[in-house]
Amino acid sequence: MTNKIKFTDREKKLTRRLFWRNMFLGFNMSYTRQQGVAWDWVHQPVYRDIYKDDDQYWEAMQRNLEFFNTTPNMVGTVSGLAVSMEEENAKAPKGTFDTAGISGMKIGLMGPLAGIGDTFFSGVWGLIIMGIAISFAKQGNLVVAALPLIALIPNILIRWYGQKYGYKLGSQYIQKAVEDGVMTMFTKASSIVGVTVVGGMIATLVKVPVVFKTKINGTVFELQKVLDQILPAMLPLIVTIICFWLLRKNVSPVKVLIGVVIAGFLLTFLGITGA
Amino acid sequence: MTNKIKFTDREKKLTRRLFWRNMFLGFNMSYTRQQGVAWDWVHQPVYRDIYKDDDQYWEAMQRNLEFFNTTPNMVGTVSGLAVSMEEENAKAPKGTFDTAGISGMKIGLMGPLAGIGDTFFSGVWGLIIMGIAISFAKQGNLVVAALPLIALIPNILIRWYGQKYGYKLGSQYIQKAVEDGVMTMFTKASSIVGVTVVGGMIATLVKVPVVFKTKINGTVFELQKVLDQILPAMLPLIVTIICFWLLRKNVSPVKVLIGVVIAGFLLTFLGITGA
Amino acid sequence: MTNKIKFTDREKKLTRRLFWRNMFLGFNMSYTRQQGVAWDWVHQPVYRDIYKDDDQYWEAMQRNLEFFNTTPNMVGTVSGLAVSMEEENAKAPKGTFDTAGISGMKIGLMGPLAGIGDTFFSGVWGLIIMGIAISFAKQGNLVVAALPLIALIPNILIRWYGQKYGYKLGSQYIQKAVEDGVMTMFTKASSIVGVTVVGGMIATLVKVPVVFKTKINGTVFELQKVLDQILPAMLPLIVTIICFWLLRKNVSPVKVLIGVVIAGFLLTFLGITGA
Amino acid sequence: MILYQAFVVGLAMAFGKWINAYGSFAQLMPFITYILLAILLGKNPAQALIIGAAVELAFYGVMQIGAVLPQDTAVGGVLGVAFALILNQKPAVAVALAVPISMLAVIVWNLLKFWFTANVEVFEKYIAERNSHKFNRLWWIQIGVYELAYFLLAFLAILLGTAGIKAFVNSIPAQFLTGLTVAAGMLPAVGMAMLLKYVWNIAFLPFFIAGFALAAYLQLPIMAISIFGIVFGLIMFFIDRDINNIKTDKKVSNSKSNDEGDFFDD
Amino acid sequence: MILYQAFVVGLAMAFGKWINAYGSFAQLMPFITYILLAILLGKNPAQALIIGAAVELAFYGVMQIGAVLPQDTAVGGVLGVAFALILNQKPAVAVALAVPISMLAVIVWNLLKFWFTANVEVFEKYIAERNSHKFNRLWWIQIGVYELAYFLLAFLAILLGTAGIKAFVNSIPAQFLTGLTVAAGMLPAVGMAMLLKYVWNIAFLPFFIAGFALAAYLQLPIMAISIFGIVFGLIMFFIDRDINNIKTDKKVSNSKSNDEGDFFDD
Amino acid sequence: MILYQAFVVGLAMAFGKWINAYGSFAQLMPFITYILLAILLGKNPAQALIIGAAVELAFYGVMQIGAVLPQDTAVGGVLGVAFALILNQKPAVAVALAVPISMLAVIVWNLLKFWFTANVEVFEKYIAERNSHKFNRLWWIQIGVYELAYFLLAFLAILLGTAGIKAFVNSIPAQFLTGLTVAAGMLPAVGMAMLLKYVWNIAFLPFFIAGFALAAYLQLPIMAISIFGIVFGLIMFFIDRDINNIKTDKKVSNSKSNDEGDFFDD
Ligand SMILES: OC[C@H]1O[C@H](O)[C@@H](O)[C@@H](O)[C@@H]1O
Ligand SMILES: OC[C@H]1O[C@H](O)[C@@H](O)[C@@H](O)[C@@H]1O
Ligand SMILES: OC[C@H]1O[C@H](O)[C@@H](O)[C@@H](O)[C@@H]1O
Repeated sequence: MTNKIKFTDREKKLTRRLFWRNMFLGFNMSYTRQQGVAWDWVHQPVYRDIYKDDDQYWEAMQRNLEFFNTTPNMVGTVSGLAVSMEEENAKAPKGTFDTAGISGMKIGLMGPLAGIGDTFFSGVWGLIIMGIAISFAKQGNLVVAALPLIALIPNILIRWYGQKYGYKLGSQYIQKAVEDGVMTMFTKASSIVGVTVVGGMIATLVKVPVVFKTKINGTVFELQKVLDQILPAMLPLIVTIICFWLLRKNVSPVKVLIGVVIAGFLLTFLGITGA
Repeated sequence: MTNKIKFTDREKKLTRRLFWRNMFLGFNMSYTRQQGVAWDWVHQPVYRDIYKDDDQYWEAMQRNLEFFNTTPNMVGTVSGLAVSMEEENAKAPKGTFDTAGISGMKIGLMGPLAGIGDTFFSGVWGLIIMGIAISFAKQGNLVVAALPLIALIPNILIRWYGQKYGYKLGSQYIQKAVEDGVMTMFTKASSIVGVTVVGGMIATLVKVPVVFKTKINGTVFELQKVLDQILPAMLPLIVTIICFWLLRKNVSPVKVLIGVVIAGFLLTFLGITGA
Repeated sequence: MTNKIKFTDREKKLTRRLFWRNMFLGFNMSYTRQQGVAWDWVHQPVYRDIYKDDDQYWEAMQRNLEFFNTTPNMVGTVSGLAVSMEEENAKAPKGTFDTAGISGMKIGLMGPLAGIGDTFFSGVWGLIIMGIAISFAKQGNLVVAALPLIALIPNILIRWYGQKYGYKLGSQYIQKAVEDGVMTMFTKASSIVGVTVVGGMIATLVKVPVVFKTKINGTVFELQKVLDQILPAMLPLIVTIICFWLLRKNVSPVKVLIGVVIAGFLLTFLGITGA
Repeated sequence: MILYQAFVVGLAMAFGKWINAYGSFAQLMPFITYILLAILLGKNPAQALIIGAAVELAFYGVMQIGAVLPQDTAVGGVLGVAFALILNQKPAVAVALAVPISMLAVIVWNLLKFWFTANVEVFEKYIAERNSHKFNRLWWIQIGVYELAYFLLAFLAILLGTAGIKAFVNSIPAQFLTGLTVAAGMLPAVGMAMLLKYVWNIAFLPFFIAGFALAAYLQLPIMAISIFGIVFGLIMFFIDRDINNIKTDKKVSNSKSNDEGDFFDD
Repeated sequence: MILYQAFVVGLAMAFGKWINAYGSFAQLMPFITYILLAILLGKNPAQALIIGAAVELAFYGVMQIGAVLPQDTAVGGVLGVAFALILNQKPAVAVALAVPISMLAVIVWNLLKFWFTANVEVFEKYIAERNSHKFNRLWWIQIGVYELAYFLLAFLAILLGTAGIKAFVNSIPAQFLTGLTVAAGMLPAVGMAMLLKYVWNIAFLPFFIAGFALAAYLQLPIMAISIFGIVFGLIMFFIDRDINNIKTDKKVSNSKSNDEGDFFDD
Repeated sequence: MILYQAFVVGLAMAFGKWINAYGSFAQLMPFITYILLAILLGKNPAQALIIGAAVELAFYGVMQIGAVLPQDTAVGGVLGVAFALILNQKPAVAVALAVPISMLAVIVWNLLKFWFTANVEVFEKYIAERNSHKFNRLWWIQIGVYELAYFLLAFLAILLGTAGIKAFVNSIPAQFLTGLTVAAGMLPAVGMAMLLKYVWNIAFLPFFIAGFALAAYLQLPIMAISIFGIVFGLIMFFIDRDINNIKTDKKVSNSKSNDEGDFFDD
């Protein structure tokens, strides 16, 4: 991919505007269109610029109110592509450009992009950043206030370059990446990072502190010590696996949550766990 | 594989009986038939039940006295399959079922199953369980008496479900697993676990404690320290590699064993090793 | 590959002589022929022995003065092969053996062998041995003087067996190894070792000791500690990555070197780093 | 006093919910909100962070994917931390309040989204009418209502709830608080399990085990585990690429040209 | 006294050898037998475990595969531990006795198996005679003889050997005991080497090295090494599956349908 | 005294440069030369090693590949260590001298190589003349000049430079020495970067990260990192072999026989 992309002044201005407006994609979601209304509001000024013809402008607004849903951070690419297609439409003699292609592209890309985006942003990046932030915050360290600057880097980069390349390089690359399986490979790699981190988090962040001890034949028997000798962080692992198993059985998260709270109280009242 | 298998009452009883009798497969092994006699004794009541015809019963007993040898823990699958085939034979009009198929299946499966079974039970599972047990026993911790309960879980499960699925689902699955290479892949994966554990054991369980020290130019020179700086557990590794190399040269294990004992004494008498 | 190779007495003598002479391959390199002159000096006695005919001998000397360049440690294989081909030439009726084949082989193999050789000897083995040697030398431990014995083992072995097998087994194996991708696989594996070690070295050998500290609201803020909490050895990593990036931009190593020295002084004068 | 407190908590809440939607800046993290909250309430920001850490830990890993939002952690977090700060309570108390609140607050979002959904046809009408002005007005009204709703929620909760919460908290027996701390410590298990469920594939099992073992046996911090996770992910990515290239090659050699393989080579 | 001791050691031995054959319950482990032994002998079970641990360590990794049984560790273990307990000796002494006994005891098993082999034709005859009763009788007689043989072996060893062993042990010089301890410490190397030989494949070399390095440098316990071993095994399993799928695909695409690939998908 | 010192440093230098070319014995390592140097100068060899370690660290990873030789580390090392030993200076001073000297000394090598290049046609002439004697004579003359050049370089540097270097070193302010030590500590970064550049391939990134993380978080020594590197290298080698076999199989099945796959099987 070349990184020499020339933009005209008009394009630069539009690009910047689109970038900022896209920040609002997460607002005003509805059950029926999800981010459809937001898409329209976001692209309003761009469509206005593209379609000198008022009929065409309103047609575009109406058309783009359709259902749309993706990870907001990933919207840049789709936005860029969609805008370049709308421009083709504007330039083409009336009736020769099939706008169904624009819808098709939006619908086709929003899924895979949400797959990668949710995995990466919620499942990996957010997890790591939050983990580090919590470890700072625990000590009351105000440095934590600086972390967002790092945290937002991939967010901003993907939004900005996604839109830029989406606009200029067209759909063939993304299409190709999907076909070549690069997209899947990337999601898989992200998931592996996520799963590894989750494994580590269980051992470090989930706490099931056992305080039970007793005397057997005069020697003190501390349950936690025996458990640690078999496998450190064994109970946090077991608790998480049980939760996971319940969720896979489609028990609602809220029920699992309540169940864990009850278990925590019960174990404490029984004198097994404590603080 | 579906886990909804319906058994009639008669089948349930037979199944349970076979399971318990199969525990005896390791007794009375001979050089010529290995577990052949035991197979016959184990399956006696089942054959009795299947073959109402006395001729057929004794023919089956005679036929099945043939050579048989597999990891006892893996016998369930073969047993289950064999019994289902004997039932076919019993139901089929005389002379239409070729009993050579039963022998073929037994001979064909006993090898791969022994490969997996020995690797997993002796090479991996036994090794791990024993390693943990020794570390408890070293401290005189009686908790060790509870470990067999965990240790026997895979033994029991594989015996029981192997027999159950063997009986009901027939040979196609196992056949398929062998053909697809899943069997090989599984053995390979098990071996990797085993090899990793052996590598670790060498560093933790084999001890070649060097006590040799001398003064060079007034500074104390401790051989063990220098060795540790180059590679911790270097001598245990070297001793094991030498043993391995000798065994691969087909030196008998007993000779290697005696050699190691002699080496231990020699090194000690020379003042190199000590306790 | 069989390891039973029979040499005649004459061959044994030649082999030994070639081995020792090849030690000089690194001397007298020129810009135009690199190791070409050295090749000739090295093979002089062998050519003398092969070509009873004086014309042929001097023709060979002239022919072999051509450009040649490979990792000296890898020369054995090419040497062995070349000598066996020269022998074919000597035996063949005049004009029937095309000596272009000898040149072709030398030119064809010197590249891949240099690739492996430089990667392995400079990039991996030298790095490891030097790393260990430095850690001994730092403590003034004279044991370091014994390390070369270990360090030279692969050097000697590859020289000796390379030459031996090159001479006897001919080019087909090496050709095959190149075609099968075994050569590439081996270089890749070596590079992985090298890259891993370089990663490790950065964290252990590159030092950017930050001494900056200040009081914020009465609590002492030590920059190094905060950096370590985020990522230990973060600054050494960043410095190395910057150097790497500059080198990839084809900035000359000398400039990078001077840049690092200046940076070290600057950071120290600013009170950020120190000793 | 209580009015002022209710007002600033309302502001912090509005800010928090804005961040929730704007630019997916949620990674700007609630901690910023907690620091803000502490400053506005005249409390120690470091203390707010410590309380906040306990709350975020209990929410750790909870995420919204697609339609399902099991807990509104922003609302739970702000109110939990606010009450704890105002009443000078321990982190465990903040957790005790944050978790149930976060579950209840989901209702508010559902109501809002219901109204937004009803408005979709109004937007459509405005487009049909070619009325940009009305379209934009409704857009901003919705955002305004969204913000106001959460502001009011927090404002009223503090104004009306503080006395009750105080009485409630003071009546909590010690053993109950211990139970609470234990329960809060166990809660991240739910978040972990949700994440696992989302990305799970049996082929990831070894990496899950590796992450666990690295943390359990080598006591590595989160950053280190993440780095090793990246190592695993990259290794598998490149192995997959190699395997994939063969597949592609195969198909290609059966049909057309071979220039696809080098998409990633450099 | 000595008679009682000989009797209970015989019982423990019979139990141990039963476990050796029954249900492949060997993983019920000799430690159970040692605890039993200590109780019957009126000794401290914890002490029996400590002695037993030394013995089992020297046997560690020794296994019977197919026909070759290099040591009868059950016999060596029970007698070694029994003598050490009766004579109140150190673990090193138990090892010193257990190792040679375990090698000698293989003879007993070979004799028994020889007799069983001779009996095969008797079993065949009974089948030809259609005589279930005799068939079963011989089966149980063989098991009885097997059990009795080991009972007597242990009984006689204790009854007749104790005095001699005592004299022998007391005459051992200190340096010899040191040598013994060192030798016992080195013995697991043989078991390890046997295991390696059984599963060896050059492609496993990296995992062997990894296991070693993890233990040598990170001082990880056995459990942790096993867990990392499982991680490696699983990773390779899934990579192999992917590679295998391509192979299968290839063959399949040349011949028949494509439904084999999803055997393992979930 | 100074003459003797200059002479022995010259000898050490000649030895060092010999080792540089002969048999690629560079892995015989400069430390041998430093020990030799210390003995000849009547200084403590252990001290020479400590100084030498600082210098080698600053050169660590620098290597010549193909035509580019950025630093002549042998010359820099011998002279740097020699001056530090003679003037009883700290390692940092040795580094301060070694680094610039190593860069300047590249000029000498370039001059020599230029002359060798000019001589190539002389060698050709001798071959045309069929004159073995002259051919060999020129060969040894070149080697003699090479050795002599470096001997003289060192000899003169010590003889003429020592006084100036001493004055210079004594005038170095403390802060400058601190800066020097810091700079020397950072220098290995350049060597590392050069190595990386040489072998880099994006697919190696995970292993680079792994090596870094293992050292940074687990404080493993070089040997351990190398061992883990070997583990990674071998694993990838065997996976590549498996993948490669499929490729080969494929091509083969399209053309000729199948006996290539077992080249590596054992
Ligand atoms: O799943 C895609 C997308 O769906 C909704 O829009 C929200 O849940 C987002 O957080 C998510 O990224
Ligand atoms: O190898 C298969 C099998 O052979 C024999 O029956 C015994 O050695 C068993 O322990 C082993 O499992
Ligand atoms: O690159 C091959 C080879 O080139 C030159 O001869 C020298 O730089 C050697 O050190 C190197 O091994």
